[in-house]
Amino acid sequence: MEFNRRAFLKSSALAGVAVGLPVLNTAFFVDPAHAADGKALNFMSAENLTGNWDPSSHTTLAQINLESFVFGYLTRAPMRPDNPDELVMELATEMKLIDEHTLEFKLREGVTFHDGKPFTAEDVKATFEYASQPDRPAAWYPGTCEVEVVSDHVARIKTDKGGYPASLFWFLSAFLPIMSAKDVADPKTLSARPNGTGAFKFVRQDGNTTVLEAFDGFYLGKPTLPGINFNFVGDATTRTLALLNGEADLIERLEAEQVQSIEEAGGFKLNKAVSVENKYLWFRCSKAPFNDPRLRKAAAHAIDRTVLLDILGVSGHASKAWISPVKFGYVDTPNYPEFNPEECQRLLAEAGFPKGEGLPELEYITSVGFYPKTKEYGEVIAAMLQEQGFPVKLNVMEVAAWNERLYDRPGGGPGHMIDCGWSTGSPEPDLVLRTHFHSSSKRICGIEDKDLDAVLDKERNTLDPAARKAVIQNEVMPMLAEKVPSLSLFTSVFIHAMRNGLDGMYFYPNGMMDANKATLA
Amino acid sequence: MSGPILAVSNLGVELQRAGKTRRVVDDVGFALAPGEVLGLVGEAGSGKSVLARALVRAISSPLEIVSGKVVFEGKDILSADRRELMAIRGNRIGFIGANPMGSLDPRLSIGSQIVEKLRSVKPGIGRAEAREKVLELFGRVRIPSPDARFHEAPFQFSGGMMQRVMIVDALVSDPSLVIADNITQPLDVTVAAQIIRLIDDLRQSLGTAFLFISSSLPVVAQIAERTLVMQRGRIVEEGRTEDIAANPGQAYTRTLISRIPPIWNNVSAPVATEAEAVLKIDNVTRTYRVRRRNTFNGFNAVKAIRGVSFTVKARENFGIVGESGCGKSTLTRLLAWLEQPDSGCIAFLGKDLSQLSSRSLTEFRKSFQLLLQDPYGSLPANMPVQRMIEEPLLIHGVGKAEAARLAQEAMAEVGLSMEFAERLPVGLSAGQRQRINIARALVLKPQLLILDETLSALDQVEQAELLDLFTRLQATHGFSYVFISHDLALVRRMCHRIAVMYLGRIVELADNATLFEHPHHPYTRALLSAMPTLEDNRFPRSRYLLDGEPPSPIELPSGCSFRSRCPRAQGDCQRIDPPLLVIDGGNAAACLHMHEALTEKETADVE
Amino acid sequence: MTDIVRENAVPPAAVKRGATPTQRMLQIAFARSDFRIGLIGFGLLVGLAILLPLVSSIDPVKIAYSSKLLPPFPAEGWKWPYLLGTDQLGRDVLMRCLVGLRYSLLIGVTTVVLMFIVGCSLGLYAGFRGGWADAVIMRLTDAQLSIPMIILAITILGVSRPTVPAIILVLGLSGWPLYARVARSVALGERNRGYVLGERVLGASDLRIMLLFVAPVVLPPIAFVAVLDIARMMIFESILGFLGLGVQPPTPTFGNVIADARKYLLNAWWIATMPGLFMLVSLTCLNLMGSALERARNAVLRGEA
Amino acid sequence: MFVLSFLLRRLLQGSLIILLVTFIIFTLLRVVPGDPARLIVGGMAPDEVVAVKAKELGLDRPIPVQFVSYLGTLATGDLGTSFVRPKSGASLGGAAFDDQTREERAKVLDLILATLPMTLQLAMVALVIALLVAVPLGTAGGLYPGRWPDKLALALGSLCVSTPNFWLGIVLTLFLSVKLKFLPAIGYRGFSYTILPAIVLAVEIVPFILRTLTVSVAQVMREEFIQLAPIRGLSRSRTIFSHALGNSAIPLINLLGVQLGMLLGGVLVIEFIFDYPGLGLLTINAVLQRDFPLIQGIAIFISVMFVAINILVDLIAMTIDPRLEY
Repeated sequence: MEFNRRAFLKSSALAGVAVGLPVLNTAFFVDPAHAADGKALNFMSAENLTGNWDPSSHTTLAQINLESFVFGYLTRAPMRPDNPDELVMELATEMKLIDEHTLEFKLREGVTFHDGKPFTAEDVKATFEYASQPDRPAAWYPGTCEVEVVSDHVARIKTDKGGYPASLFWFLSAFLPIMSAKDVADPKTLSARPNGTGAFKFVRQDGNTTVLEAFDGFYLGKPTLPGINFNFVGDATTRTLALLNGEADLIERLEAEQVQSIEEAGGFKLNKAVSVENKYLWFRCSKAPFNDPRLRKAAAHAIDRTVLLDILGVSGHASKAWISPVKFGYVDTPNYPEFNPEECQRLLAEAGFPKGEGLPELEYITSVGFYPKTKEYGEVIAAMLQEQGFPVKLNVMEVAAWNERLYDRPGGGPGHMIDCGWSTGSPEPDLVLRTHFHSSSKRICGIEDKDLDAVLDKERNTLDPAARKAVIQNEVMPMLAEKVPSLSLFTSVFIHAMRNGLDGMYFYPNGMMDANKATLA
Repeated sequence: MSGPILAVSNLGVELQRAGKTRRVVDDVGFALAPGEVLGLVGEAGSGKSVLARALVRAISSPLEIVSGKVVFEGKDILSADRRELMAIRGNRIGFIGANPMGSLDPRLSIGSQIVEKLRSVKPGIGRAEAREKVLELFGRVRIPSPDARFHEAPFQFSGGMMQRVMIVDALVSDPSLVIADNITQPLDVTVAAQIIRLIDDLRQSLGTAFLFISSSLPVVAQIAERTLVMQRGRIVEEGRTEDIAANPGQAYTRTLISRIPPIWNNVSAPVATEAEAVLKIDNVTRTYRVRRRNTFNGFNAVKAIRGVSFTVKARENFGIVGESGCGKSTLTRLLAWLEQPDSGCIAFLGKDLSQLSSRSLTEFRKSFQLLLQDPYGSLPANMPVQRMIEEPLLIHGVGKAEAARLAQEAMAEVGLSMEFAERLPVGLSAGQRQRINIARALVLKPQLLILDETLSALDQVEQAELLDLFTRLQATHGFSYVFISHDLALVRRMCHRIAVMYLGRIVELADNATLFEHPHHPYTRALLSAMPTLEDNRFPRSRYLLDGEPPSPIELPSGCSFRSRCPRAQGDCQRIDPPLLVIDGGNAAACLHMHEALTEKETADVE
Repeated sequence: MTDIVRENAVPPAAVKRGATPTQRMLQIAFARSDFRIGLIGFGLLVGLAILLPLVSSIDPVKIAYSSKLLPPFPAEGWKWPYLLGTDQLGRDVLMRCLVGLRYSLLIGVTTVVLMFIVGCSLGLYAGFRGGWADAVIMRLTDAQLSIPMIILAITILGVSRPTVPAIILVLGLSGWPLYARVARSVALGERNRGYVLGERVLGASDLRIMLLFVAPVVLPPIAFVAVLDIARMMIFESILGFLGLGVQPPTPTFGNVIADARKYLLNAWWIATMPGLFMLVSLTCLNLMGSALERARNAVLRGEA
Repeated sequence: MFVLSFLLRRLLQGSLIILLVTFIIFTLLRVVPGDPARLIVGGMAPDEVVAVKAKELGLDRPIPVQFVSYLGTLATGDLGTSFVRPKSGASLGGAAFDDQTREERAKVLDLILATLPMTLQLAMVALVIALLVAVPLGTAGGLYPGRWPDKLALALGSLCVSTPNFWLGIVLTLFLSVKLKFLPAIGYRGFSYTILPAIVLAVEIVPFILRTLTVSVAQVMREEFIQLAPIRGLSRSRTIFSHALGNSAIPLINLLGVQLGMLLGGVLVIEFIFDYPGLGLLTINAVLQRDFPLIQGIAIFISVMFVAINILVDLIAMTIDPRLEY
């Protein structure tokens, strides 16, 4: 009896182990480690996706990047710093402003969606009317609009009911992915998988990898690359190592040191592009003490932005406006608040806090793990402000905690200053200016200022692009320099690194990519 | 008779520690004939265990064999190479140690371990053959149902059974010599007597020579033809055992013999006197609930104490004797009020302890103190001696200075030198440690001392000294003592009245003379018969010694719990559980047939 | 064999009167070379950590951007006085290591002390009392043990932002169950030992027995093992820093220095490696001292001194 | 039946532990700032939407009520639904507005079960590596206390315990993967991707095994039956292998069971560094995204594993040592 029981015990313990085995990975002994798996491009993204493939449902950069492979756009905006206003036709062949509230697009013929459905004006209508609804989360559209289908391949955007000029869609056309009318009618399918007219079509989701493959019916011809594996890898060092050891062909969001390592390693090349993203120091303008513009200005004068650029190295680009140099209307603002300790002290005294005496402890929130070097320059900014007498306490948070505190709320957001960047894939300046500084939106800084509202309204309602540009450059920017609801620290430089064998990629300033002419050796 | 099987000459072993060298075995020489049983007697620390291991070259640092020859079957073990040594050790020479429970891997079945040993010393033997051999030997050493027990692990055996297993382990390779190092030391007297009888039988049938080592000359005398007496590493006397016992040639041997307490000859047994009762135990029971193995929520009731009653009078020495598992230690804990009885009453100085508040109980505790068995574990290792003696006073709220003074007085009284005051207990001898324990009890000025095997870890000399101390203290302070012991000789010397316990019950309660000279209960007689002694035993083993082991306290036999081993058992014993039946002179015994068989042969010679 | 040796032990030489066991233990430990190496090394490090930042003109938090990422001596391009180079913001690595050592030790030691006290007292109590107290405490211990530290960390550090006390709390909370378990099992063994019974008979209260007798026997071996945990706690602190839940800048700890420097590892290996080396050396010294003390204690209790 | 009664008792105890863990985690997560409703609908959603969502999720009820209803769903084996992850299981960022067009969120249990095998594989390989290194050295250290193997074990233990895993991970990747191209790392595309992370994890395990084994082997070697073995005629190697090691294994096995929680901390960071798609990466992303149902689910799942593994450990220990049956 005893003996049998022992034997049973033994076998039951073994059985426990055995049950554990079958759940082990089935690819246990299959090792494609260095085996060439076609020549699909392995891309490593710094940010993860939302899981909702409806382009109007999110503002997530990584997904916007992915959409640029899968979806087609009416136009594309290469946004080169020397010519930020240029547009290249894609699904549209021509566009023209018919009157203040009407913009007409002639559409390319012979384009089909990945599911085989041909592209027509109906799709433009469906996309614009659906995505411009005010409850769509992405809210890229300035307001509701209607689309008149003139013929199969001519569509007119009408904004008279929305009450804003149709010219706003001029640049936005480069940023709004065109969905299939069939999908828009069936929201479940729309969000379940992306279906566009782009060069690559969605195949499947593999954990954190999104698998795309070349689309045979692409209107410019099937791309050379057989496919793209879009991976999410949060950690920059990990991405760098992956590129170095050959796991990745292309990686994004690099910092100066990683760029240096990659350069030293050899066999890789880099693409550096001044981006649409500016990094800002946002003041909580709706609560004390930064409800006083003098104090905000004093803080701006305390910060030596050249040091920040020094820290960022290649991943930062000097700029002196609240929008990026690749955006429509950029100007080196003449009265931009530069580093000036005397002026800082003067303003402090004027505001009633000579040498910072009497100020409460000021919390400066920044994130770590997403933007490059936030912690480093955060420490430096905190030190600079402390030097001038601001009792600043730096609070470095992981992204989720930071994100939770980011936006303005009634009574002012958490902390007194917060670090954040803003990136939109279109030259349209209002995606930044109006979003943040108009009292109807005031996302982060929470500013409510009649003068500012007035110039922003004026700027939006000016139809002629040249005149509008002048308003932005001569009125909006100087006023922002006076009110300083936030301080734009610098413009980010997006750096992509890739293997030498990868050729023909085009990188847009917001991180979007074009791979339809790319080859991978 | 051929030449000696083992010839030892000029053997020397040194101990090196802290730069000093000491001879532990010095110039030892002797010879052992085939089939002979040679006894080796010596006190603890005389070097006999080292000698035993030196004979098989199982000596390691800090001990070192420095000289001599051990010629076994014509080969010098000390100069043999590895392979030759392997062929002798465990094969031609078997070894049985003093700690049967720790001698085998606790995880594995005993059978497989003996088979493993046999096959490793005799690689030619197949598994099945080895198993047969082991089972056969299990039968010969009278392990019941050997087939089943073959698969059991050491912890499932009692000490006595395990010693039998170790005997099998030593004999399984048919050795020509077995070294038995103190093998009866941890065993109860009756079990030890059984083992000695067993070995005697075996060596007669197998013709194996034994080197039988013990610290007790009476034990050796039961089996050995010739005996060596060892003192401080040297053999001081050698000769036929009877001669040594009767006419010791050396002074040391004479002291050894003189220390053996007499049981029947020239005894002046303490005589009970009348006095008021100090401690009164009335019909006390204690049952433990023990989780039953192999069940989800089952419990076994272990009846440790079953209706025990007795009274201890002032200035009286009361003895409680019995073998392992008889309930002595439970009774000790109850008497010391470390546990409460399930029913019955323990009254001290007329006060029922269970009725006292915890405050007055703490105060009351001063008057009855317990001295524990283990002198090593009972002292906190990290406290200097004087502080330890102050401890009880500090507990009861005596000031620091006063406590120090009283502690020093007590140290003087128990004969502890003041040099020890700041020392840790480490390095102190068992006797010195027990003196500390006595001093700790003494400072509280108790009226009753409970001695739980207090002297069992001490050698004869220390025991004698402490017994003198007890007598002296009793004279000065008027203590009463309760001696709880398995040592009949000690009880014989010290106690006025004695209770014999078996399976949680007092089977006989009598004054000293009655108990030792005219015991009424068969179990008492069996105990007496098992006592190793140089005198002629009044209760010869052949007639009175019991066989087997007591039944489990979980499943007691119906009726008289002793009946399963009782030579007098009759039908009514199965039905009636006899209470303590009063005889004359205030004595009592729990046997239905106590008057019937006083003269008949009393042995259950089942084998 | 040990029995034989003990049986034949040389009677201990008369020891100086007045020396307590602790003093004797320290005397023996001092005589061991590994203890001295550990003590000297550790003392040197701690002394440096306390003194050097006081006398040096270099401020460990002062950002000197112009001299960033200087390599350590003797690599090409190093500059006096930055013997171990500078970090990404031009701060002296040596100075940051030393100040980091202070904070890390503070966190490591306090955490270990905290979990030692909490764990051991609960464990001792559970083991000593048994019954319900034991059952409740042990289930609680198991529950705590099965909650991964990281989940505890985000919840607690989410409530109160990561300050040094909060981090100590989190680490201590996740560490105590092991101590409770060990202490309990040992206490369980001690509960029925002679000296405990002896004290009971003398009338001592449970609390007295536990604190005065059981604890001194049970705790020292656990305490020596706890030295190893100082290292672990320092590393856990750095993992928190790595996740952005570490000590806030500008306070340097080994954890956040190594975590921050991780991304410079490919270019400026010294920023992460130097604090790692400091950590290694200080912990090895601690280990040496710990094991020497353990051996000394055993020697005292075995009566070899 | 013995095993059944043992299992029954342990499972009851285990469920108590799990209940306790569930309650602790549940309460802790409710107390943390960070409104789950706000997290679900995204940072930019209007407050009314948040309020509606909170009502829908029952978050406006008192915590004990929420806990009881949570237990109710838990009892059916439903660990809930992730806030942010879609059915496909991809890790997500940028919390998005909750609208009806969104793809269904993934079941927490599915997410866990999908990643668990990977982590088990990593843990197994790490354990094997750790045992291969630590068992011989630890045994040698215990056999020769105070001599060089003992010292080596101490030194290696100190070294391993003082090495931060994320530092080691990068260094090893740099040398073994980038420079020497010896082993792949980062991501998972086959078994060989497990080796490097497993080595790093093994470095964390080794000190514990070393320490426990050295101590327990040294202790067992002082036991009487080991001392007696040569006298009984057993060879030294036989004594060590079939008796000393078996007896020293029990504390080691128990330690492994108890240390599981601590090991998981290591797995987390290592999976993150190596982008290894296991439970650790899932946890870390859940934490970084404040995906509360997922965090909660993982915590409960881990406590279930903890209980199960400890039962398994006890079963194994009991087969090694019959004394432990009770």
